[in-house]
Amino acid sequence: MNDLLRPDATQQALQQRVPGLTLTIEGDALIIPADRLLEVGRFLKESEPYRLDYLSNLCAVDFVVEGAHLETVYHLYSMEKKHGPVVLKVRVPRDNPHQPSVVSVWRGAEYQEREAYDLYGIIYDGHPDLRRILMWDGFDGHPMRKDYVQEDQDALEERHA
Amino acid sequence: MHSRNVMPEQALETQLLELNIGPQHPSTHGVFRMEVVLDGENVVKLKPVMGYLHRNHEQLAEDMTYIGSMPFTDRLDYFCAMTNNLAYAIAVEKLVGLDVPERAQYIRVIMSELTRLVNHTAVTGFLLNDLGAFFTPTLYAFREREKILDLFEAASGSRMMCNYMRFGGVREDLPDGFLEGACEVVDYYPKFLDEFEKLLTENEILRARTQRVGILPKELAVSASVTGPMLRASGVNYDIRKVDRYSIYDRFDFKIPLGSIGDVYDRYYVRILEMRESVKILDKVLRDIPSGEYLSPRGKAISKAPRTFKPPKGEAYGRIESPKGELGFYLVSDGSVNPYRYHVRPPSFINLTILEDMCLGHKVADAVIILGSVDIVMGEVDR
Amino acid sequence: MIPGQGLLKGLAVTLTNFVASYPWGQRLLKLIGINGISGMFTVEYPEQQVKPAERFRYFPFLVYDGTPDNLRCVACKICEQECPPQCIYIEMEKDEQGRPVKQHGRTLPKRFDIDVSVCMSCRICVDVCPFDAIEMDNDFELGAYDRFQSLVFEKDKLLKSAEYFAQIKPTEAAEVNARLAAKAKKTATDKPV
Amino acid sequence: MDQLFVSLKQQFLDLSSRFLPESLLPWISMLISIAVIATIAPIIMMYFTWLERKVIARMQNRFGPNRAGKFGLLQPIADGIKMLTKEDIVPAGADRLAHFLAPVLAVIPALLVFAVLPFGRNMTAIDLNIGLLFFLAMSSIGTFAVFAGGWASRSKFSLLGAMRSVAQIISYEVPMVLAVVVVIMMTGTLSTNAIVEAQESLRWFVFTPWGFVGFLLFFIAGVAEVNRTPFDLPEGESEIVAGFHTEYSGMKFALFYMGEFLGAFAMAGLAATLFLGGWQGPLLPSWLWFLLKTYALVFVMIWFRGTFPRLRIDQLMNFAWKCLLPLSMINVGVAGLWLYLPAIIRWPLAIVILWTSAVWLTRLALPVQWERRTYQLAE
Repeated sequence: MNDLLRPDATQQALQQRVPGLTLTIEGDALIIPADRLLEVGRFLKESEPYRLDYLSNLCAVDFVVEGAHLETVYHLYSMEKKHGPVVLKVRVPRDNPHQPSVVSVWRGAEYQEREAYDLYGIIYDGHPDLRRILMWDGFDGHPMRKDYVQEDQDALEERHA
Repeated sequence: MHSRNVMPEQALETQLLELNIGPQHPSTHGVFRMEVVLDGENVVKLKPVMGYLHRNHEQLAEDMTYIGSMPFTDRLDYFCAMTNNLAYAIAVEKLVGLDVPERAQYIRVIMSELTRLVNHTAVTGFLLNDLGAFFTPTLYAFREREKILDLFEAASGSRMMCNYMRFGGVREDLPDGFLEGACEVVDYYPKFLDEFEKLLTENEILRARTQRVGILPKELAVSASVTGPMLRASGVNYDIRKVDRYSIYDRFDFKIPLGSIGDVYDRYYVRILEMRESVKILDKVLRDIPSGEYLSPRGKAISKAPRTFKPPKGEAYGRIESPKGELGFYLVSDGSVNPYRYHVRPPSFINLTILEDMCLGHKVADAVIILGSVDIVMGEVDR
Repeated sequence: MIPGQGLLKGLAVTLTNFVASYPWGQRLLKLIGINGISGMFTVEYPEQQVKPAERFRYFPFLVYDGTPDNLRCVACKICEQECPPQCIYIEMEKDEQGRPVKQHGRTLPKRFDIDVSVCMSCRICVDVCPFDAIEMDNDFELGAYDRFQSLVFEKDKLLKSAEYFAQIKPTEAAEVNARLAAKAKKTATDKPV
Repeated sequence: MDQLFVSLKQQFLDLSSRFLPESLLPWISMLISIAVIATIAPIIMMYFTWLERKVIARMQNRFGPNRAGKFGLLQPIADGIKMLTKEDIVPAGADRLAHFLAPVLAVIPALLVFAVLPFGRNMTAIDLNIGLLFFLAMSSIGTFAVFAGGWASRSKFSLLGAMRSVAQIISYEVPMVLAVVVVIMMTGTLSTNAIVEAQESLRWFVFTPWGFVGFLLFFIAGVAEVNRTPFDLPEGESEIVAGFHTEYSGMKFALFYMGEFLGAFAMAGLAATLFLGGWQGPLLPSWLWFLLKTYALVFVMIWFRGTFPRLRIDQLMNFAWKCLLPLSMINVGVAGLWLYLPAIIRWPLAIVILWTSAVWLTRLALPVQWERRTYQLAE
């Protein structure tokens, strides 16, 4: 990872260039306030030293212990500069998981956001077509959330029960 | 976004035809469905529907030890079990900071390049099936694939569900005679490719069907996170083997073939050229492979007792260039024996994002071959 | 440029493969200097059989030494715990008081079932077994008409001798035997203390 | 040997004339012909399928059917039994009558065209003086069956297949008929038998420039007419499942199949008759020559299927209207010139005209194929 993309360097650059933004660093990731995500995304995609034009991975994580929240993780790379990653995280509360969609910045988020919505129930505002993608339409609940109760079907155990 | 004029001028009032291509259809490569709206034979709308093979792989992994998920990664993209194993192993190694012995690195490169050959020949064969060729290219491809699968069987004990990589190396050392067998296969491979190309590349019907069909512009490809041969067919020079230089790919001299237009023909031909480059890598790696450990002592301990393996709290994203594109594993560890979060970044799933953009304005028959050229495997798309 | 040149080339490829599929065709092609066309590739399965690779793995079995009651398994349940698709079911042999019964100086399973329609042949049970008691078989002709009667292998069906193991997987068996011998020696030397 | 079947029939007729009045004999003769054709046709169809599976398998390094009987020779019979015993499914909402009639309609014209095929010397069932016209008329009736079947199934895939089929068959009819015109110009007759007789002692039409081009045009258009690869769009299995016969099962499906394979066989037979000298040939008996030539063309059809991908509907149309049709018209013109020019001039002239027009027309009809691509090998 080059110096430019180190979390602290990115944090400083972002705080200078995007007015009124405060970021925290956690590990290698930058925590972005949900309402500033699009600004940050556009800046990272378009500004010259970064040019992070490629959203490699978008996924959601459900944290239930210590400050329960849902988190969306973005791994950004640049195909033009061939560098990366810059890791962004957006945290939303579990009971009202709304955050902006980044489809307008990176088209590649379209299906990945649909998947995160389907499995975790995070609602990405501004997504062109936010429907379930892997589970069927009438499915109830979001199966990857930690509090989702799984059905337990172990054929062998049942036979021996 | 859609450059083509999708509605032709109409003198008569006509009705649009809604058609479900799939989930049971010969050319949807498994249980995949395309909801298509047709004007005559022209596609005016196309919505992919998936999830028929969904088994919540990611959640299964959360209830399992780290090693326990390894055989399940085989079943993601069941054509490329070896690269799936490799991507997962690399992600875990990144999470924990494990070293991989020299010989194991070489074995990993051998296996991933052989997998690339397997995948690219097979997908080219299937593409030709979608084009209406009656199985001849597919079976020629399968003939060669079979020889490589025999090698996989010799090394790992299974032809497709290899479960071969381990954290810190590979599960077993290469058996006697493997390198000789591999050399034989690799030496013959260019001859096979010549035959294959003679059958296909200049074929006028193939050219008429594939050229200027399903064009994916460079900008859209980058923005839509398209990866793999599809991206390179659109002319973007991005290959993770070169960019990340994971494993020991920086030691080999190979080129990245790039297309110019990004249509189905380019995707077909980029794959052929990629196979030729893979053969070059294999030539070298089979000659240079050193002797030594195939699995680090730590790795051996992990395989022997999976429940002693508790990665420290943290997260890691490991990615490789699988034959279909960027295959990534995102792992979050909470310090227990099970991963807290285990996410797969499936290349063929994300490559489907722009399926509609490529198909609009073309005929139904084109939609089928465009889908074929995306190279999807439902095990990976639906997980 | 001949119209249809590419088509003619393709036709030539299929025709050479057609001719090469006959023995006389192979000779003919050699005569006119075309080599390396593979010809027939099919293995006619029930009559001809490809010998599986030595490491070929299908379903697991339990190894015993000498007589079937002398099995290596001690019902420690590690494999049951580690099996990714959870297809192993083990119960330890216990007496009325619930104490483990010992035979040949070790505990033994009362039940050992493997649901082979769930098993995915990953070989993790073999990797984790500390006693080398479970190994992979390579018998794959197991077609059956019912699910639970024929495809849940119970202990009796799983028991196979160490000789059988040595016969199907000579290299691996030699390694295992060496390891066991070393272990036995170690316990033998440890015991007097 | 040559007249084996003819004399067999004659002897049978002689035998029956002892018991039956003279006036019935022509009817009996006809009945014999019908019976023979009706028996031979299914056998031809069955072994066509067998041959196709064997040949394609061999092209793909496989054995093909080899379990039922020696070389799998009983396979078609097993298939036949399978087809007969399968459940006959009619989709809900289908037009039952049309759904039932379509397969029948597919087979009958395919059988009828056999009446005018000259299988050997004196072996034409009816030597109609408009035999060729009859053949072309009958073979295009098959379109009705395809369309009726596709429409009656009430399935979208079937309907798409049916629409494609109608468009395709009507388009390819035109160049096919025009390709035949040259033969009629040279022989001045529509009788298939007379056409064969005109090609005596190796003066097969295919050995002339116009005949060669006519043969290619006729064969290509014929392949399209009988829906075979690379023109098998009406049933293009990778796109529209099975096209017009998606919703057919059991015997009805088998009848469609039969109609198609008989059509293909008849088309090969007619191409052999018109351009390859029919039953003419040295040494071997005439019917064997006919079968040899026909099966050679059948082999080519199978070979195509083993090699080629399929065209797209618009390319198919382009190819018919922009390439085959003008070329066949030019060919008619060339044939006209041929009749009036001395031999020294007409050979080079015909070759030059036909060659240049063929090259240019294919270039116009399929413009993309000439595009050259460069691939960068980047670091």
